[in-house]
Amino acid sequence: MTVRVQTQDFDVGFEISQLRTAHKDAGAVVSFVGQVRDVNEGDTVSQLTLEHYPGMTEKALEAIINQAASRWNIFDTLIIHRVGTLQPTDQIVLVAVSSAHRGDAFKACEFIMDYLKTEAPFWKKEVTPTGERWIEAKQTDDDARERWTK
Amino acid sequence: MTVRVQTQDFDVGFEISQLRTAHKDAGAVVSFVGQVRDVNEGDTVSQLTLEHYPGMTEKALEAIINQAASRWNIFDTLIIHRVGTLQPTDQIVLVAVSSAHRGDAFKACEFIMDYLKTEAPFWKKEVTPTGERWIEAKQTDDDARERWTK
Amino acid sequence: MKIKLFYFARLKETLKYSTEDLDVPDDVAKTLTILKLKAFLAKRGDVWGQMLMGKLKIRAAINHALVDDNAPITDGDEVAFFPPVTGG
Amino acid sequence: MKIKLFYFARLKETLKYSTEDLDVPDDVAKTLTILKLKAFLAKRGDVWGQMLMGKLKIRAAINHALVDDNAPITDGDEVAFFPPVTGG
Repeated sequence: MTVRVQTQDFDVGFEISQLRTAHKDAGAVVSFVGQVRDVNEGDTVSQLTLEHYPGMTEKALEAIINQAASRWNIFDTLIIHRVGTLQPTDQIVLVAVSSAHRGDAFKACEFIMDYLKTEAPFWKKEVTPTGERWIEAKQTDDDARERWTK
Repeated sequence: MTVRVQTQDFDVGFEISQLRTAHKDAGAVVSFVGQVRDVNEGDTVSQLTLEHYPGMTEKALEAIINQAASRWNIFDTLIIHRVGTLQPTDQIVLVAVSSAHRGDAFKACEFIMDYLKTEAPFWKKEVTPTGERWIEAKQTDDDARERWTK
Repeated sequence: MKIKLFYFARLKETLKYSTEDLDVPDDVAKTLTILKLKAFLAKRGDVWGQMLMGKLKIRAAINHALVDDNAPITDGDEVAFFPPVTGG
Repeated sequence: MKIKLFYFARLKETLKYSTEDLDVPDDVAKTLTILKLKAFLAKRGDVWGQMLMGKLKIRAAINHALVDDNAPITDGDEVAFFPPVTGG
């Protein structure tokens, strides 16, 4: 398990390759890459700033990975999440999961994203033509997480 | 939509980056990378050969992508599938899907893999210590596809 | 009726054919289906019967589209027989 | 009772505090919970009341773990208040 919270960008190809070849009996790596969208709720976005809670963030992400690992048969998981000021099309987050068979990696990766979105202490503020604004949490993200508790 | 069937390897980082930045309003890219496992059904695997049906393969993959695109709100999809002789930890397949929000990309990517596994004309033959053998289709793959018809 | 046949994977290896052009006799060509074609080819001998009408699960395609046993075959079609697919 | 407080995002901006060391009075410290602490801090004035006891949804963590309003706070705890998270 690897969790990194950092300001610098990351190399998706390198990270997926490392995760993949670390287990020669892994048949599948499923990954999610999030990028800064140039639009949100109909407004042009020119910049995004990510704040987080140092100390808690890593623990929260590790707890989410541990939950996923207890539910599915997965080999390894990587989460990289950026903080600081980003521009549209910048990468925000990478979640990658390796497993013997694809079903486990798909479920674990989506589970981790759904919990990351609702439990990991990150906050986004965006710049639009009318000024800065904090992004509001979405009910659809809570709903996405709740699916896993049924 | 891009479908490539090729003997040569591919650069996952480059491909995901292309797909991601092609849509500045895409928030998510979900991808699947399959690799040659060094073990199958308890036996060591030293080599894997992939045969396919030229002409039909591309059409089958495009039809699968079209089905996914009609069910979910996705921006773009890439499938690269290798054929020929491969070694353990070689990459076999990349499926990557971009979308505005992650749920669509997760579902579309898994749907495409489940259909690729059961409808795209590829066949695997592996070399184990006891000789060559064709890999048998798995009931679990049929079951995985059937989930989407409910 | 002339059709083009393709065989893949285990079928190709066992039948020792990857492709052939087949001139279907008139009595067989009438209302030809995948199942009827398999039965016709199976008459070629042991290994053909075993492969096409035996215990092995066989899938078929007409003009690059997966079809079932009842699918009709018409003149000029490209027909392929192969085991269940195992890519990905 | 001494605790360490952290505020994040909109709360930090509005309250103009990112962290503070708080010496909790004995009468408040007894059976202190997240809700009780919020009510205590809300008494500091308008913006504190609006932020902590108003319409805004506020989440809390004790020692880096998400907790609900009834969670007990003990001496030396690190307590954080913040809006619902929006990462990923």
